[in-house]
Amino acid sequence: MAEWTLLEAVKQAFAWELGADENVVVLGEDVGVNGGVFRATDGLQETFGAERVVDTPLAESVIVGMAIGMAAQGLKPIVELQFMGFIYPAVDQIINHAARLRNRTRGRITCPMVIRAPFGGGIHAPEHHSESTEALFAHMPGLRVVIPSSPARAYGLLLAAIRDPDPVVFLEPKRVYRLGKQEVEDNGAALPLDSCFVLRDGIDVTLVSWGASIKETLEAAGKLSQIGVDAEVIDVATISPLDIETILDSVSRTGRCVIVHEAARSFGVGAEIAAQLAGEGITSLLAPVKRVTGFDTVMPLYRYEDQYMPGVNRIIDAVKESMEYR
Amino acid sequence: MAEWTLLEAVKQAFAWELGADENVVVLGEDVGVNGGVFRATDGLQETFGAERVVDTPLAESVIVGMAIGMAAQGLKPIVELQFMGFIYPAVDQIINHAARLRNRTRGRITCPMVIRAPFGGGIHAPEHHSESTEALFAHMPGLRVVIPSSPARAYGLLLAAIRDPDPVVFLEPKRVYRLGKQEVEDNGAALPLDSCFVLRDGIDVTLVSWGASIKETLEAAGKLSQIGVDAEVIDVATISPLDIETILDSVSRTGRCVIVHEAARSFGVGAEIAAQLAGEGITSLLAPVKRVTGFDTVMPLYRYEDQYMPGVNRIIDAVKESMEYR
Amino acid sequence: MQGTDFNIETVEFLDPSGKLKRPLPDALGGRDKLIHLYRIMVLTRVFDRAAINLQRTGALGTYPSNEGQEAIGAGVGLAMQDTDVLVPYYRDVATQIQRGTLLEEILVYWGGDERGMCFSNQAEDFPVSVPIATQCCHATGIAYAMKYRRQNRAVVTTCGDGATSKGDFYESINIAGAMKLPVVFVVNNNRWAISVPLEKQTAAKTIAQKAFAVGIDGIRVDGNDAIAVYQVVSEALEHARGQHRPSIVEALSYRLCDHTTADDASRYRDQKELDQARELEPLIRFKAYLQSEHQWSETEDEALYVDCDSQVKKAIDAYKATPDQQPGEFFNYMFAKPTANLEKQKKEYFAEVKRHG
Amino acid sequence: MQGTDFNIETVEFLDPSGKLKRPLPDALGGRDKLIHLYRIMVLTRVFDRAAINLQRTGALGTYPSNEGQEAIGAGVGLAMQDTDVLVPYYRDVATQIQRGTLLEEILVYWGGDERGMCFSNQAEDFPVSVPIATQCCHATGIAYAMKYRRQNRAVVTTCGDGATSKGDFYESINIAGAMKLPVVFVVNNNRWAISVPLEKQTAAKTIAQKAFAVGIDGIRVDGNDAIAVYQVVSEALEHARGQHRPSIVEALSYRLCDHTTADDASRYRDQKELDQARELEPLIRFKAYLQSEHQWSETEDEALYVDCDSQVKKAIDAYKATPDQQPGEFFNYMFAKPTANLEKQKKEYFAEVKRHG
Ligand SMILES: Cc1ncc(C[n+]2csc(CCOP(=O)(O)OP(=O)(O)O)c2C)c(N)n1
Ligand SMILES: Cc1ncc(C[n+]2csc(CCOP(=O)(O)OP(=O)(O)O)c2C)c(N)n1
Ligand SMILES: [Mg+2]
Ligand SMILES: [Mg+2]
Repeated sequence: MAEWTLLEAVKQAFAWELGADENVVVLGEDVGVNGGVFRATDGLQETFGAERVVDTPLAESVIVGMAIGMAAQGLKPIVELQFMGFIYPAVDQIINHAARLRNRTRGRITCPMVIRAPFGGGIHAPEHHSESTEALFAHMPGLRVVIPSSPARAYGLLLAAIRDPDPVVFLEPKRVYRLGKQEVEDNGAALPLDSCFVLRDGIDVTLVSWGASIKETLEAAGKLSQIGVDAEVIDVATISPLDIETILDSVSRTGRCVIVHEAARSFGVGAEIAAQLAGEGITSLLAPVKRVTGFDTVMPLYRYEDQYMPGVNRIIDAVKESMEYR
Repeated sequence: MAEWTLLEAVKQAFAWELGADENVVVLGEDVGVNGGVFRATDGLQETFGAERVVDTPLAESVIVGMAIGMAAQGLKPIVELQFMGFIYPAVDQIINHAARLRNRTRGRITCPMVIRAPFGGGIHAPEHHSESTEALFAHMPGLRVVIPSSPARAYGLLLAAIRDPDPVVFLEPKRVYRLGKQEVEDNGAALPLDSCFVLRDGIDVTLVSWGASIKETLEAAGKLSQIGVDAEVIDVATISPLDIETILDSVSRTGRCVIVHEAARSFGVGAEIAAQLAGEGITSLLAPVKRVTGFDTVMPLYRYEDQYMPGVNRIIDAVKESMEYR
Repeated sequence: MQGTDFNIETVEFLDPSGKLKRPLPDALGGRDKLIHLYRIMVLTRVFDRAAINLQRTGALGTYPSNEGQEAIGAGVGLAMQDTDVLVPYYRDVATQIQRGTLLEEILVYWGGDERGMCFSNQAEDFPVSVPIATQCCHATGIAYAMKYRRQNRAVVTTCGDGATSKGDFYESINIAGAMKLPVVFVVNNNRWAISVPLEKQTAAKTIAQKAFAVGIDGIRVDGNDAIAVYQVVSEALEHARGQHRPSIVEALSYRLCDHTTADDASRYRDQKELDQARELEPLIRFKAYLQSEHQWSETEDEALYVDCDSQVKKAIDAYKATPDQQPGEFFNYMFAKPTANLEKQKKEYFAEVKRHG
Repeated sequence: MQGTDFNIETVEFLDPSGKLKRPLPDALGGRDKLIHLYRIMVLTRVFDRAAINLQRTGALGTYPSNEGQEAIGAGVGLAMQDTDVLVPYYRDVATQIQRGTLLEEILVYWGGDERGMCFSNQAEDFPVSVPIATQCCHATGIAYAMKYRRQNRAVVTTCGDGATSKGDFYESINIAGAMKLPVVFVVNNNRWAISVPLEKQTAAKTIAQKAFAVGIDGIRVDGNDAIAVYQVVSEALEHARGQHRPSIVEALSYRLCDHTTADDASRYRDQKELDQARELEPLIRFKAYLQSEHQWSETEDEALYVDCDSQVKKAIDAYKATPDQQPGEFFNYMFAKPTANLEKQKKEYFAEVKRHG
């Protein structure tokens, strides 16, 4: 078994699938010789050639649009968009075409492709390099939205995303790209794209999160256990389609739920989870559903970004409030 | 007092403000000689000249980007995007710039502009002419999202949007553009951009909706009253910032809430409202919050769009279920 | 250097009176090929009129007519090989019917039914694209796949003059040039984008010269001349297939019709301009040419129209006889395998149908 | 017509050895103007090195150096009038400091603080734009406003060679042409977009020729030659102001530095290419010219560097002395008047700060 960071796990998933399936093609800005600005594709062009690991011009719309054409021809393109803040020029192609091609043609033409982007704040990067707008894509019918939070899940989920017959938006939490290594078996095994992962069992409260925030959420759970609060922690992982059953099941046992995400609160992914709890899950709820999130502001530039990010304290406070609610 | 359709009210708001403020400029595809594909700007070029009512090339990104530059110079541009399905090429400019310019420059440069688009289904239009993706913009910090549902509100809210010192996404429910006239005083009076409108008082259940769905929601309320259910109907109108107080207040009295919108359900605007009910509003709830919405699919082409749209029956059924819940 | 310092000639074969100015391309030798070209144009014209009538009587949704632009599709369709791929826009009936798309499928689509884009005789061509210029991007990806697989094939994508103002058009021609992709961008320059005339769209004297921005070939052709379009696109396709040399073909035409059935061009367009354009339209000159050089008789011409009429009528019958979609069919094509969420919503939907019909 | 059929000359004044090939433009007559140009370049170079050092020691965030590209901004800044507006990208220090932007403001921005874009001496210039090419669009709107108000002003917007592949660049130059807007698009063609060389970016032989796609003027200038840049941009601005004639100015330079401090160009770029480019760089030749034609002495040169050093040190001091933002300041600039929602969240935030510091 290899010891990988999340970033290495991404690269190894690439390497596995490029080796296994010659229809797989990687494209994007600087993915070739340079190996990507985060080095997620480091060395891949050397191994697999410049036709399979393709440096493109600086043009996000046609990069995704080109991938759509490739996919229609049976290739399996994996697009790297350099940062999530630069995904927007491609939104038209993603929403109006990638997500719809199967339906528009009643299955005649399909669009198996992965759109990868590093996302989230906390790495002291410049303006427009810290966004978390997963909610935009989660709301779009026809897309899967997947976010790994550990090396093993990055490896397994990315392989699943590449093999999926439909378009997947794959968002990588760059704040934890190099944060700690994990043993991962490099066996090409994919993980399911329709399931949450329960990272910690607990009986008092359900903490739901994804991406880099899993780190603070687990930390909070650890600290809470020291004061006698036993938190269950769920990594949503596949944001859309949402495995709400696992969350409802957990809350049916704990009665309390705190949702943690870095994106702005209003109309975020947390809202959908809370809404389902207010719907089907309502009889389980012993306390108001709490959301510990980024604020409804632009992510501040890096010097002040910590003021924005939901930290361990905010999570613990929310859980305490929830526990105290009668 | 004049009798206007919603579409005429939009045009009259334009006419008023073009007359009152020479900084107001209208731009977009076909807004000039042709008066817009829906005729929302009919005759305005003749009255106010081709410099103030401007036909642009076919290029949504630069249309919005140009408006940003105009706004920075103190003009008040009103952009027409022909259909909401064609707003996506401009999403980058809207999210990365229009919504942020004030914050990026700490108030030195601002962006007073309106981005109008007709939205929603139900007019038997071609592909990509029926979208309701208000949730995308509602989630974006720095934007206001406004949706009128009657001629009077269209007039007053559009005037408010034009005068607002920040960017407003103004979505017009084209299905009810020409559906019925209303007396509106043409006095240049604006309506507030931070308030829901209670369209019908009731004590049994709170119906929350916006845009064209207000029609079916009011119809359902009427029918429900015949079977003894007295529904309060709230038009959210300003989706963001959301006037949640008015909704919480209503539900605190009724104990039950059904949210109606045409957009796909998951991660839609309804989720945020339900989430707040699951949070602050939880003690009021006597029944699960229901969402009567479009499905999580692409809006079908026109022949089958009625299968998709949330109709009166679905609303009534949901209310009945809610009322029966104990 | 100024934007006006060079001139691009327009390739022409047939003049407006139907006289051939240059020798007929070899590949069009023989009366049959020529009659085929003419037939496609007539069929498109007849179909178009029928579609507009269907729309007027409520049997069809908004429909974008091809009137006056039939020669482009006639030439493009004939120039393409079966193994090439077409990525069309919404004004490409004449091309599509040569690619195997059925007239009734086109009606089904504009009749508000996705099944019209599930071409039964054509596996690879794209559905028509409504979001302007987006399709140009797809064409580059298809071309990439062909080149990647060392196939001797090429892609044709089409768009209007208005579309050339969009970023997607430019990004596509640029990447095609940078990557040397086998793709031909055919622009139907019908001088109007709904109500916006070309002069407001761009200060470029020609659309063809947009090619120079990205280092590819730019060719202008008389879009009212099916022979010229055929010849120019054939050559462009050869360059694309053989040398991976992409190009823009600007076909000069005129939108003799309203933009769509939802439009009223008289609001913004001069009758005089329209009248002048009508004199240049493609069917009249082609018929004159056939008559003067290929013994085409009025009788044959009438027979052709009758034949096309009956083909269109059959298509309309087939369209009208198309069985309804299954209720809730729109749930079935979002993903290869429906998600649990969609299964649940589908059940909800059926429960409602059961309750209320 | 093929994309290679024409040639665009490059305007040059100073050759790499510092010899003047053409008479000095009148406006640059007099030693002071020339020393001003040189000073701007030296100041930018000195500032740049300091900024990189600050980054290396953790006192600054990611920073994009201007090394090798100082002549462009020197010329552009001098050519602009106060009443013109600059819409810059992130490699425009030499222009910005001539516009009134303070060195410490630039540091504050790259130090991760929005206040750095609240220029205290410059009300109208835009903040630097990170999303590539988006700023070109803003420039057209500013230009529209100037023309609308019958003002005799113009806009300069800048971007890199990579940026010219983006739809926003194209849509902007096209609308500028179609609407005859007073705007000059200055492209810093430093031959690289991070790791992507110009050859992979486009098949166009020049960036200037992209102007022909939209019917505006395209001019090429030696971007290592501050005099040439000044002259070309001055003329372009005159055409823009007086005749509403927009243009693209392609300034040929080379990115002697890494893309940013987060980049390592040795991963993808030949040392030889870099060495060659270094011989063409702008400061050396300008100094040589001043020395041979304007009695510029080594003493004066050293004094200039010392002076610039001390100016930069003062800026760094001012940067470091910048008081922290108020906690929660980021809530205050989302809207002219904070919404009820934001007021509530701000309270939440302060409650947390109170609890945990
Ligand atoms: C992105 C986008 N914006 C706007 C529209 C609305 N619209 C449909 S057709 C059209 C004009 C297209 O003109 P042109 O490209 O010249 O093609 P033509 O219809 O003349 O053949 C417009 C603006 C659209 N479909 N897509
Ligand atoms: C839309 C967008 N995509 C990607 C990036 C990431 N990025 C930052 S700079 C850069 C290269 C820009 O190259 P060029 O335009 O030549 O300017 P240069 O940095 O060379 O001056 C890229 C890809 C971005 N900032 N914006
Ligand atoms: Mg046209
Ligand atoms: Mg560059």
